[in-house]
Amino acid sequence: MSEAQIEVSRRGGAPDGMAAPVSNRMLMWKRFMRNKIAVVGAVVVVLAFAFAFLGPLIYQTDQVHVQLSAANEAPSANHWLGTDAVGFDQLGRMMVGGQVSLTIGLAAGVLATVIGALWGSVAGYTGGWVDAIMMRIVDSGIAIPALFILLVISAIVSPNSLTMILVIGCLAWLVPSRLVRAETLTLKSRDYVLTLRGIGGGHWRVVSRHIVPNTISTLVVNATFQIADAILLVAYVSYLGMGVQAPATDWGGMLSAGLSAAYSGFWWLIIPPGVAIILVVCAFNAIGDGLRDMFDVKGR
Amino acid sequence: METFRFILKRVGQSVVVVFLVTIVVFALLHLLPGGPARGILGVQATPEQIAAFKEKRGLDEPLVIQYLEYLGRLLQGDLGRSYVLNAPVADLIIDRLPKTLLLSVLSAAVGLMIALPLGIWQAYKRNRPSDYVLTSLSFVAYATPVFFVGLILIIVFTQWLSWFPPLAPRGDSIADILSDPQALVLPVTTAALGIIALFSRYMRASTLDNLSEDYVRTAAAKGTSEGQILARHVFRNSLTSITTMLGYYIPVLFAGSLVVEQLFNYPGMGLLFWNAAQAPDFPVLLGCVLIISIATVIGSLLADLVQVFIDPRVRHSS
Amino acid sequence: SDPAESSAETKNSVSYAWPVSQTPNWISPISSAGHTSTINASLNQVLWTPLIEFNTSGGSMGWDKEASLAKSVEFSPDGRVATITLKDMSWSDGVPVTSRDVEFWLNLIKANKENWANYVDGRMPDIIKKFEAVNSSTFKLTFDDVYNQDWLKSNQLSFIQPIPQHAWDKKSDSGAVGNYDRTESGAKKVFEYIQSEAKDMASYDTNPLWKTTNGPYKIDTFTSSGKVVLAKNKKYDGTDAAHIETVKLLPFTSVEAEQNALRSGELDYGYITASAMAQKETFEASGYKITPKPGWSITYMPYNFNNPKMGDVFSQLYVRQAIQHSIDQKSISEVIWQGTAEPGYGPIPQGSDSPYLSEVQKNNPYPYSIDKAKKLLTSHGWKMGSDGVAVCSSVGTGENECGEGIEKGTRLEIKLLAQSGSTETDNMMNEIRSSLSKAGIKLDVKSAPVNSVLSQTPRCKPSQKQCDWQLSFFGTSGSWYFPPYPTGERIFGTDGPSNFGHYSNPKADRLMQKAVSSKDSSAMVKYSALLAKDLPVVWMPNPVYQVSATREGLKGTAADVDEIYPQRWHWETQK
Amino acid sequence: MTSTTLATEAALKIDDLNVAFTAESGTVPAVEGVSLQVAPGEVLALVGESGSGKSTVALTAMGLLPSNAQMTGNVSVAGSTIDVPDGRSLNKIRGRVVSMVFQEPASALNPLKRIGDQIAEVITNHTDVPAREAKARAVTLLDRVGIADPEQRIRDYPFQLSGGQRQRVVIAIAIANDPALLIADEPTTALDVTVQAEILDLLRSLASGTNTAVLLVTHNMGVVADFAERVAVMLKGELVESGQVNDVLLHPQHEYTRRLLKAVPRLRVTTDEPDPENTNTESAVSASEHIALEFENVSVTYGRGRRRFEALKSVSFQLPQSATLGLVGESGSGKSTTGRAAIGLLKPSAGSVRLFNRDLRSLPWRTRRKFQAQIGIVLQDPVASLDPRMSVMDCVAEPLMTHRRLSGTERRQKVASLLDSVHLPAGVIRRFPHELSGGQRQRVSMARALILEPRLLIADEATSALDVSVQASVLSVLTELQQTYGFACLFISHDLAVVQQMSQTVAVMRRGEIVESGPTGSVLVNPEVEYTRELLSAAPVPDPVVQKQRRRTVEVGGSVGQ
Ligand SMILES: Nc1ncnc2c1ncn2[C@@H]1O[C@H](COP(=O)(O)OP(=O)(O)OP(=O)(O)O)[C@@H](O)[C@H]1O
Ligand SMILES: Nc1ncnc2c1ncn2[C@@H]1O[C@H](COP(=O)(O)OP(=O)(O)OP(=O)(O)O)[C@@H](O)[C@H]1O
Ligand SMILES: [Mg+2]
Ligand SMILES: [Mg+2]
Repeated sequence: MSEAQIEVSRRGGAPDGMAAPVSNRMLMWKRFMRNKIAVVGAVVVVLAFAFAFLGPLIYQTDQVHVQLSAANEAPSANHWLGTDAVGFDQLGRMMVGGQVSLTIGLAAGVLATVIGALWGSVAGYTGGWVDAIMMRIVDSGIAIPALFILLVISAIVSPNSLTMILVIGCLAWLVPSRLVRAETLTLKSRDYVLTLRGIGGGHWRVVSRHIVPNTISTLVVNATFQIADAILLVAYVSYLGMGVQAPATDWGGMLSAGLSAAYSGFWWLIIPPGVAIILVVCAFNAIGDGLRDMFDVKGR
Repeated sequence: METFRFILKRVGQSVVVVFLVTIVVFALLHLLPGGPARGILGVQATPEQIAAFKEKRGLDEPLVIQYLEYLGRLLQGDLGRSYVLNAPVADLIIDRLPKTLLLSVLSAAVGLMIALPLGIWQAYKRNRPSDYVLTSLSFVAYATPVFFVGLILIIVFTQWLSWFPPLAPRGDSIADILSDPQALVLPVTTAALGIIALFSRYMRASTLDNLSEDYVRTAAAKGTSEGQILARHVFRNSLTSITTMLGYYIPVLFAGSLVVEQLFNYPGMGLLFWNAAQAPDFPVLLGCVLIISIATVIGSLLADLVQVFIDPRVRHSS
Repeated sequence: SDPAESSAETKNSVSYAWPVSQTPNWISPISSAGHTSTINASLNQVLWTPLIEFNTSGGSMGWDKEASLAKSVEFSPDGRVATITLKDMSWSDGVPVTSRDVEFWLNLIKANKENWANYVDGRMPDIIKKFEAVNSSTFKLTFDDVYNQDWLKSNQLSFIQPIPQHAWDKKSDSGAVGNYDRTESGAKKVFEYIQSEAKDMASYDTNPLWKTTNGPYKIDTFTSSGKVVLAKNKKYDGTDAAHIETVKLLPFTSVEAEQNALRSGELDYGYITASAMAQKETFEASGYKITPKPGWSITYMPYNFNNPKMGDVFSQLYVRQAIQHSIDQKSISEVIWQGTAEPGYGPIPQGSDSPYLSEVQKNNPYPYSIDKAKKLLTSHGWKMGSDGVAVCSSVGTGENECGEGIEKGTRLEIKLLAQSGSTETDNMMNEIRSSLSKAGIKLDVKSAPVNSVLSQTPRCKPSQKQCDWQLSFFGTSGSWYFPPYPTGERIFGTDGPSNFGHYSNPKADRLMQKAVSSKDSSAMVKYSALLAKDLPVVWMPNPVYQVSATREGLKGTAADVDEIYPQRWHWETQK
Repeated sequence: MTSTTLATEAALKIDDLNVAFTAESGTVPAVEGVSLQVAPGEVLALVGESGSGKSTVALTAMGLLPSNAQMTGNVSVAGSTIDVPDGRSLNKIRGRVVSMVFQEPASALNPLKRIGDQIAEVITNHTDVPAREAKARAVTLLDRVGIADPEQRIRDYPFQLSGGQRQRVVIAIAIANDPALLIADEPTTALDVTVQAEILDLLRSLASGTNTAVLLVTHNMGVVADFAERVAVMLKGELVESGQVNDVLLHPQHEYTRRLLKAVPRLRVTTDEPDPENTNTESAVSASEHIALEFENVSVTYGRGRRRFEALKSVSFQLPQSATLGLVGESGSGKSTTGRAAIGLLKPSAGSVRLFNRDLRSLPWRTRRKFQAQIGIVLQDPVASLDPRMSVMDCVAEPLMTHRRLSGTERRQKVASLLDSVHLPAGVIRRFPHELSGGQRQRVSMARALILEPRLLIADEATSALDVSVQASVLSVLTELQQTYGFACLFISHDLAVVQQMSQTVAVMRRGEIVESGPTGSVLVNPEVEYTRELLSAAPVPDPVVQKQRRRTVEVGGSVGQ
C-alpha cells in the first residue's frame, strides 16, 4: 500500500449551482461493472439459470423413471455425464437439480429478506417495549440451532420445493431483521423524517416513503448473500437427509448421494454438483459484493 | 459502575432469551408427529411397554404441565435422563461438550489467526491481483459445503498422501485428545476453513471501513507508517465489529461441528444432538438446544464484553 | 501406521467396529425396555453364559451348544415338563453355577415381568407353572400348556439367563446376600437394586456386581463414548473359551468414518455399506475379506388396512397383487443393494435354508411384471387417467369391479413413509415409485428417520388422526428380526402388537396358533405359503444385517450376525 | 531531502501547484496554478468558498493527497520537497517538520486509544525516547495546550473529552515536535464560539512562542481578522488575491473577495453602529397580539431513571404572528430540543406548548393534523434534510401529499411556483438531492416548508452548514418569503450575527434555560447577563481593526479563556 492510499474522507458539498454531470443510474452501473469478480458472478448466475431452465429443452432426458439396468454408467455419447445409481442421466439430473436449488435459493433468500425487513423495520420504527420483545425473539431465534427447527419442520411437512422455501425462509430472516432494524433506527431520526412527522405525516407515510426505500439497497445486497446461503443450506439439508423427495432432487442431494460413491471412482456423480454449488454460491456472493459497491452500503 | 449496569442488563436480556428458547423448543418438540415412545422402544415393543414408557416420562400429561415440570426440574439443575442412552443428560453433556468446545475453540483460534491477518492483507492490497486471488479463494472456501471439504481433505491427505490419519483422536479426556495432535489436523482444518473464508471477508471490509476514518489520516499526519497504522490503530478498531460477528457465529460453528464430528468420528455435542433428534430423545434434545442457546447467548454476551474491553465508549453509551 | 508392527500386535488383539452410531448402554443381563439393542445382547452373552443360545453358526439357525450353559433339554412325553441339565461351570469367584441361579432369575422375572423388556403377555415367564430343582445342576420346568418344542427351546427357554444368586441376591450395595428373591416383595427389591446399578454406566468397569461373571470375556474398560475393551476371562471353565487376549470394540459416528478407518487399516473387523460393494476389490486388495451377513429377518412394508382413504383399496387382494407384481426384487437386490440383499416373498426368512420355508414362498407367486399389474387393475374396473394414475371407474363388488368400499373416482395414489438416512433405501424407493407409476399407481414417498417412521406407524382405528399413514417402510437393515423359531403372530396375527396395519386373516391366525401350540412344525410351512400368497404386507428384498469386512487371517467370525461371538475369533496361525 | 531547516528559508513554499482528482464522473481539477509562501512565524489564512481547493492545498503540503489525485508543481516544507510517491521519507517529515490540525475533533482521534498514547506516538515516531519519557512529554504537552490535570487526563479516552479538549489534544499532537509548519484546516468550525475563541488563542500563543509558521484554512472571516497576518483568497482552485490581512479585509481588490466579505454576516457590537442588514422592522413585535407559538414553563426530559436528563427547564416565551424569534446559545444548551418540543415531536414533562393558542397534544388526531399543516420546518443539515431517494419534485410535494388532495398537474404547478419563489431554476425539479449543491438543497427544504403556506416556520440551524456566500443568499430568500407570506419564525442558530440579522427578538439559552431575552437590538448589544456577554465577546468580528480593539478590551477584562 502506498502512502496515498490511505483514504482521506471527503466532505463539503458542491458549490451552489453545480449539477452532477453523470446520471445516478449510469454511475451505479459503472461502479458495478468495475467490480470484475461481480461481473463474472452475474454471468455465472445467468448461465446457471439458462442451463437449468433452458437446458432440458435441448438435452432431453427422462428424469421420472429410473432405469436400474443403466445404473452408474461412465460418461458416454448417450449420457454425456454418465448415469447415477438408479440410472438417471446425470447431465439431465444436473438440470433438474439446478432448477430446484436455484428456485429454492432465490425464493428462500428473497422470502427471508422480506420477513426480516418487515420484522426489523416494525421493531426499529416502533421502538420501546415492542422493539425489545421483537428483538428478544430474534435473539432466541438465533440462539436455537437452525438444525433443530429444520428437523422438526421437516418431520411435520413433506419436503418439496415449496416447503423448503418456507422452511429456509423462516430460518434465515433473523440476520436481515437485525440489519434492517439498525438501519431503521438511524433512519427514523433523520431530519427528513422528523420534518415529515412535525408537519403531521403519519407513520404509514414515513415507513412507506422513507424507511422502506432507504433500506432497499441494504436489503438487495443482503438478499444476494441470503440467496447464496440458502443454496448452501439446501445442500446441507439434503446431506442430512431432509431434502426434496425423489424424483425431484437438488445439487446438494446429488452431491451427498455422489459422495457415498467417492471411492468407487464415479467422479461424474460428485464433481458436477460440487462444482455447480460452489460456482453459483460464489457467484451470488460476488454479485452481492458488487451490489454493495454499487449502492455503497455497508452490509452483512 | 456503568459497565456493571450494562452487563446486568445484558445478562437479564440473556435470561429472557434462554427462557424463550425453552418455551419454543418445548412447543416444537411436541409438534413432532407420533411422539418418541414407539421409535425408541422399537418395532417389537408391546403396547403395554409403550404405555409404561409414556406414563413414566409424563408424556401423557398436558403440554403445559409437562413444560412447567420440566422448568421446575431445570431450575433445580436437573436436565433429566436420556430416553435412549441410559445416562443423565447432564452427564452426557459434561462428557461431550468439552470435546466439541475443544474442536470449536481450536478451529476458531486457528481460523481467526489466519483470517484476521489475511483480511488485513487484502485490505492493504485492495483491488490488486493478490486481493482478487484471495477474495476468490475465500469465496470458494465459503461456498464449499463442509461435508465436501472434509471428504476432499480426507481423500487427499489420508488416501493419497497418508500424511494424517482419517479419524480424530479417540481419547476420552481433553489431555488424551491433545496428545494426538496429528489426528486433530484434518478435523480442525475442515472446521477452520469456513471461518477463514468468512472472517477474512469481514476483516477486509472492517479494515477498509476503518482505513477511511479520520483518525487514520491523523495518524498519517503524525508520520506513522502504513504498517504501523494498520497494526497500532486499524487492527484493534476493526476487531470490534468482528467480535460481534463471532458471538453470532457460535450456532453456525456448532452446526459445522456436527458434520465434522460425523466425518472424523469424534463423538461431541453435534452428534449427541443429531442422534437425539433421530430418536427423538426429548431430554437430550432439550438439553442440547439449551446448552447451545446458552452458549450462543454467552457468546454474544462475551462479544459485548470484549467490545467493552476494546471499546471504552460502549461502557458509557449503551 | 507400520503394517509389520501392527500385524505383530494384532496377533493377540482384535479391534472391531460397533454398528454406526450405536454404543452399548446396558450391562445387566436382565434386559430393560429401550435398551434392547443387539450390541447390548452381544456384550451380555460374552459376559454371562446364556442357558440356551441359538445362532447360525452351524450354517442354519440352530442351538449352539458350545455357547450355552445347558447340557441337555429333555421333554416329558406329554410335553408339559422339561428337564434341563447344566454344564459344570463356575462363576468368576469360583462358586459353581447351579440350578439356584436359574431359579433366582426366574423369581426376579416373575415378580417384575412388566419391567422386563422381553415380556409378552401369555409368554415367558407366564407359561412356566412350576420350577423344581432336581439337584444343583438339574432342574425341571412345568408348563401351563402343550407347546411346540422347537418354539419352546428357541423362543422361550432361550430367554433364561442364569445369574449369580450368591452375589446378587441383595437389596443394596452393602446389604447382605440372602434368599430375598423367594418372596415377591424381596424379588422386587433385588430386581430394582440390580437394574438401578445398571443405570450408572460410569461404573460398568468398576462395579463389583458386574465382576461376577461366567462368560469367556470380562470387561477391561468401558467408556461412556462406547469404547469397550474386553479381556480374556482367565477363570473361564466352559466349553467356549476365548482365543484372543484383548478385544477392542470401537464406536463410530458414521459409515464414512468407519470405512475410512478400514481403508487406513485401523480396524481388524468392520463393515461396509452395500454401495461400497463396488469397491470390494479395493478392500480385498488391502487385506480384507468382505462377507455379507444376512440376518434372520424379513423386510416388508405394512399396509394400513384401517386408513380411512386407502384401507378399502388395500383390502382388495388384486390391488396388493398388482403392487407386489410391480416390485422388481431381483434388480433391486442386485443393482441397488449390490447383491447384498435377498429377495423375500413371504413371512419366513429366506437368507438361509430352513425347514419352515414353503415352496410357494420360495418360488415367488408374484414375479415382477408391470403388464400383469396393469392387467389386474384394468380387469377390476380401474382406468388409467391422463396423468398415468389409475382411477376406479366401475364401482361394485363384482368380478370385474373395484370392490367393496371403493368409490368412483378413487385414485390409486399411495403415501409412503420411508426410513431415511440410507442411499440404498432412497434409491430403492425411487425405483419402486418409478415401477408403480408405470403400473398406474402413484407413490408419494416421504422419508424420515426410522424412529420417526415407527412412531408415525401406529396401530390405529380409522377414526383416529394418526391413522393417516398408508404404507410404511422401516427395513433398511431388515424390518423384523425373528427369534430362532420364526412365528409371525406378533406381526401378522389379528391382535399382534406389531401388526401395525391391522391385517386380519382368521386362517392365518389359526395356522400361527398351531405353529406354537402343536408339536408338529408343518403348520409353519402352510403359514409360509398362505401369507406369501395373501400379501399381508408388501414383501421386499431383505438387506443383510451387515456386510462384514474382516482382516485376512481373522477366523471364527461365521457365527456373528447381529450378535457377535468374539470368543470364537482367532488369528490364523501360519501367515 | 531532509535538509536542516534554515531560518531564512520559507516554512512552506508552493510553486505552481496543480491538483486534479480522477473521480467516477471524470477528472476534477481542484487546484490550478497556486503559488504561495509562508515565512517562519507567520500566520497565513487561506479563505474561499467551499470546494475552492483550500483543503487540497493543505493536504498537498502534508503529502496526504488521496490516491486518485494527480499533482504537478513543487511543494517544499522547510526545504524538504513533498513528493507523494515517496512514502518513507514523508513519514520522517510528517509530525516533525510539518503537522496538521484537522477540522473535526470528534473523529480525528482514534476512539479506542488513550490520548496519552496517541500523543506519545508522534514523539516516538520521530525521536528515540523510551516510552516513559514520551509519556512524560505527553503530559507536558497537555499542560501546554491548557488541559488541566494532565497526569490524569493522559489516561482518558477521546470520548471522555469535550470537543474543545479534543481539539487541544490534536493540537498537542501537532506541536509535539515543534514543527516548522503547522497546518490547521478549519480547526474551529465544529466548535462553539466560546471554545473556538479559546482554541484560536492557544494556536496564536503557540505560534508566536516557537516561531512556527501557520497555514490556517478557514471560511470564517472573523477568525481571519482575529488571527492571521496575511490572507490568501481562493476561488475555484485558483488564488485570486493575497496580502496583509488589513489590506485584503478592509480594501479588497478582487471582485470575488468583495462579494465574499459582503456576504459575511456582521455582528453589531456597539449601539452606534448602523444596522443596514436587518430588514425586519421592530414595529412588527408590537403589531401582533396573535401568538403563533407559546412556551409556558416547558420542561423536557430525556431518558429514564438514572439517565434522566432535563434538557429544558421551565422555558417560557412567546412568538407573535409574523415575527421572528432568534434562539441562541452554546452547543447542548437546548435549542434544538426547544424546536422539537414546538412541533410536538417531544412531549413536555411539564408546562404547555401552545401553537396558535392550542395545545396540540390535547387535540384529537384529525384536528391536530390540521394544525400541524400550518407548520413549516427547515433543519440544519442540507444533506440529511432531504431523502436521497426522492426527486426534488417529490420532496417538495410531500406535505401536499400528506395534507391536500391535488391532481398531478396542480401539484406540479404549485411546486414549480414555490421553487421559483426560492429562486431555484425550474430545471432542478427532476433532480435528486445529491445532484444539488448545499445551498440549493437548503432552498428545496425551504420550498417544502412553505408549500402549505404555514403560519409558523421552525428553522433549526437552517444555514449553519452553508458557505457564507450561500448562507447570505439563503437568508435573503428567507427574509423575502417572510415578507410575502407573513409567517412567524423560530430561528435557531448559534451564529449571533445571523440571529441579529434575522430576528426582532432573541432568547439566549444556557443549560436548558433562557437566561436572557428581549429585543435583538438591546440583548445582543447591551447584554445584561454575563453569559451573553461572554458569547458576544467570543464571536470574532470580520474586521481586523475592530477585532483587535475588542481583543484588547477583553484581555484587559480577562474574561475569555479558561
Ligand atoms: N478525493 C477526492 N476525489 C475527488 N474530488 C475531490 C476529492 N477531494 C476533493 N475533491 C474535489 O476537489 C475540489 C476542492 O476540494 P477541497 O476539499 O480542497 O475544497 P475546500 O476549499 O477545502 O472546501 P471546504 O470549504 O468545503 O472544505 C472540490 O470540488 C472537491 O469536490
Ligand atoms: N435523544 C436524546 N436523549 C438524551 N439526551 C439528549 C437527546 N437529545 C439531546 N439530548 C441532550 O439534551 C441537551 C440539549 O440538546 P439540544 O440538541 O437541544 O442542544 P442544542 O442547543 O440544539 O445544541 P447544538 O447547538 O449542538 O445543536 C444536550 O445536552 C443533549 O446532549
Ligand atoms: Mg476543506
Ligand atoms: Mg441543535
